[in-house]
Amino acid sequence: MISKKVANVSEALEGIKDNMTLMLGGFGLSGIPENSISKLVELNVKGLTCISNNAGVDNFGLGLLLHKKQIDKMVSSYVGENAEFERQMLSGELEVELIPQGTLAERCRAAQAGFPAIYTPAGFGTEVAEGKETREFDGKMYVLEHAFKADFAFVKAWKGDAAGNLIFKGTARNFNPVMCGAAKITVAEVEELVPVGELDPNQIHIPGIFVQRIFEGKNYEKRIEQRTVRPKL
Amino acid sequence: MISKKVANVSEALEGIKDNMTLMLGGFGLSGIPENSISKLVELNVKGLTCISNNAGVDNFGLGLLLHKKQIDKMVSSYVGENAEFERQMLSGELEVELIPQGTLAERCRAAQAGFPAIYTPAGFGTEVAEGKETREFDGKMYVLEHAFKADFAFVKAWKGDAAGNLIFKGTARNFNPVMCGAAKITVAEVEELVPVGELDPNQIHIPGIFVQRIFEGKNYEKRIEQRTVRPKL
Amino acid sequence: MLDKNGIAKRIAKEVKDGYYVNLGIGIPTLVANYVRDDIEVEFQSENGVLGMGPFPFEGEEDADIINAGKQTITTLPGASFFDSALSFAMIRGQHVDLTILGAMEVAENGDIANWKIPGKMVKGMGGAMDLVASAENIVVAMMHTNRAGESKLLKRCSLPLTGVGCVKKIVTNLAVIEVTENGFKLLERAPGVSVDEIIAATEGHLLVEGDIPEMQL
Amino acid sequence: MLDKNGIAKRIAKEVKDGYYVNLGIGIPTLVANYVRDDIEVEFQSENGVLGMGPFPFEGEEDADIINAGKQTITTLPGASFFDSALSFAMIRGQHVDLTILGAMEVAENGDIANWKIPGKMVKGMGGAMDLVASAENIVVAMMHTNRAGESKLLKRCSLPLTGVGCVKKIVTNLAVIEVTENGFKLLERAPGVSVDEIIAATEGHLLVEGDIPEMQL
Repeated sequence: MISKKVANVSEALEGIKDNMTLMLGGFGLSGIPENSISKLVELNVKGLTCISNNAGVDNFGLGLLLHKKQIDKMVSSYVGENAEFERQMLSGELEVELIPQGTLAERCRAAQAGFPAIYTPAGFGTEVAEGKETREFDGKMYVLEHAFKADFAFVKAWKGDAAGNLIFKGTARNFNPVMCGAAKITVAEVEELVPVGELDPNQIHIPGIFVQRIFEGKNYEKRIEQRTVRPKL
Repeated sequence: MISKKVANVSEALEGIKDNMTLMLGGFGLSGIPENSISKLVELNVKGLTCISNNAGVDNFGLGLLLHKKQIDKMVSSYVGENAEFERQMLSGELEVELIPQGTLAERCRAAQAGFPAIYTPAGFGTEVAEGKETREFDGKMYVLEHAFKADFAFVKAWKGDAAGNLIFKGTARNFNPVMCGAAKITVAEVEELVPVGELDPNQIHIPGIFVQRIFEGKNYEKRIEQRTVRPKL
Repeated sequence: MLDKNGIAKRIAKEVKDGYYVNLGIGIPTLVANYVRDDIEVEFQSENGVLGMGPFPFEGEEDADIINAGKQTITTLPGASFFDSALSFAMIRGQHVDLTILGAMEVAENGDIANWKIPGKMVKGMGGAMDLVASAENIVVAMMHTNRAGESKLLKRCSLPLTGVGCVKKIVTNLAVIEVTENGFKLLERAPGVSVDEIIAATEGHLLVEGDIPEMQL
Repeated sequence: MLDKNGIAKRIAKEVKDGYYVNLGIGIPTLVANYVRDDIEVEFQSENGVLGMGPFPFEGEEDADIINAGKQTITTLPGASFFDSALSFAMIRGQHVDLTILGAMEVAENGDIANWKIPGKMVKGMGGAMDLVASAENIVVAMMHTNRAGESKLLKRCSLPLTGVGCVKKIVTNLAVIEVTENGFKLLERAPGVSVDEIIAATEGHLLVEGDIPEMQL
């Protein structure tokens, strides 16, 4: 068994530098790599390009990096719910590339799986397709979208082991699996690091080969953006 | 919950006709849809095109269909271990399209996921790429391969429920998941059909949306091609 | 004239037995409340869940189980979780039968705009561009006019598009409208709304053929 | 001169600590038996398993747990199973560090042929075309000559290719050879084999620079 275990978040982020391109898992605030984000804030790396479906909220998630102006460019599909983000974008301080959510997922997967580019129907005929190759297959139009190139991918899983195997929970899974192995170095933080051999080989969502560093995270807040409930009967 | 449960293999194969294109899961004899294959033999449909990584052995798996000359064309990656196959192929009775194993998997996935085609490096510079579009990305050459179009996909899973959710076991998983939803109708046979709600939603390999018909199979032989063992100490 | 719940109620009639349905944020989310009890339907949310149930009971909400609107949800027996790639495989691969989403503008050729107001509001398209580019059956749920009273059913969209020629049906507070080769076609009037009111509120060309029935809710 | 196990033993020295390794059918399979005990290595098989262990004990074989050669196997702690798409994502995405496979022919430009003899034998390429098109580190394990005594290290392959310009190193019963820009380069001699014997058995151009050491096994 090849061990990917590192002692802590500091070791996990070794080699992070200004102007790097990062992938960050999560949908809204669900399944985001909280420990890695906190460390990025602390390290105060600047000029980052962040590929992430959302940009956090004003005081949590990627919003913390935006607040400190560590991000030069965001590649996302949805960036509502974030006033500081909107201000930086409309003022031109922050470059923003908005792309369809399914395209975001597949550009990650292409990087993970060694595909240079994919053809997707999403965005054809819209400004998303401007300047991009389009092509007809069987009477339907598609846009050519390229694999991402990133330096680090930060993902968050529910359980993991030293071999780097990961299991995600519920909808906190989202973009995390497709980002594993999609960057030069994939850092996985997990809620629980279990002994090797405890995870059922049949039920592993991401095999350790896609992960370079793994550690057990601390103090997860797991904030809820829209708490919707029914009254108890 | 939308039920996909059918009474038996006869109901599962309703609508099968001569000259159809079928996808069949399995690697070697591991994870093959044994019940569906037996029924195809019984129905004696002819002129089939079969997309399957292998072609079975002489007296089991797809070998049974070959023996009765029900197959006109095979699309596979590896067809050794089958004398009757070799005879039909070399005599020209059987048309054979051999493609790389990863290409086979991705052409299935493309059909499942709504991609018209993919660019893969596999086969560039070989006869597999003859007559196909090739293209350079970042200094490396790729071959354009198209999504499969199939009428039926026959897959075999370990456990499933009436909602069509599937869980596979060990390396019997192989091509089965990528064939689900890759044909007009996906038929899943399972070793055990469990009550809806018993499978952990977090551990389902293929959600029921990709499956049209499901039934519990009978009398699985699960033959081993190469029994390799160590003597017990 | 309908309120938002009325629109959702009418759209619920588009949901048939055996459908997998993707509901967008806003009015579409309300549709789930009005689907008939005697049919089987499963709701997909593009963040990675199939088989969504109602909101959780107070105190039982789980940060790891949300829908695409980031609302806490529950799942029903037979549900499954999956990653974003498989989720959009369901959408792009046309395994989802019906997509219901909101819009800022719809044009008489079926174009839709719902993700951006240049220089003013840019939330992003989320999964909407994948949904409208792939789905065979798209119903738009929206108010007939915007807050300024201007029609949202136009000859051509003025805002950046989300998708081209994709909308099949529109349900508003005033009417049910089909998008045909010849433009908008009025199918039903909301209770108490006249054909003339609908024509007046519709900038795009509106085909009115024969007697237009009132919606049955 | 080496036997098949000797070739496997020499190739095992190419396997470094922390490597994920894909072993082809035949001689490559034997490599696992000779990897040093003090390094950590994981074996991937393209039919969908990472972390393969030894063959099962008699009576414990499982039809659902096999390798790409269809042999019954076991798994080690930390192993995982996955589908064919994810398996080839590992291969195509260059997550596998070392690929060891057999060949019928290798050319001095790194071309390899190992899947077809026209009109005679057509087993298919299996995963080999994906492996050789993607892997950065490919070692070929084979006998230096075929059964007819003809060289398998050629100026140009005569059989249909599996991949172009991809082989980096060849270990045969006679020698270890590197594929360079200038053709084959002799690195090591098998025990008891002379440089002249290797030259005689090699049809392609063979660079011989300085003293050629004997393999250390």
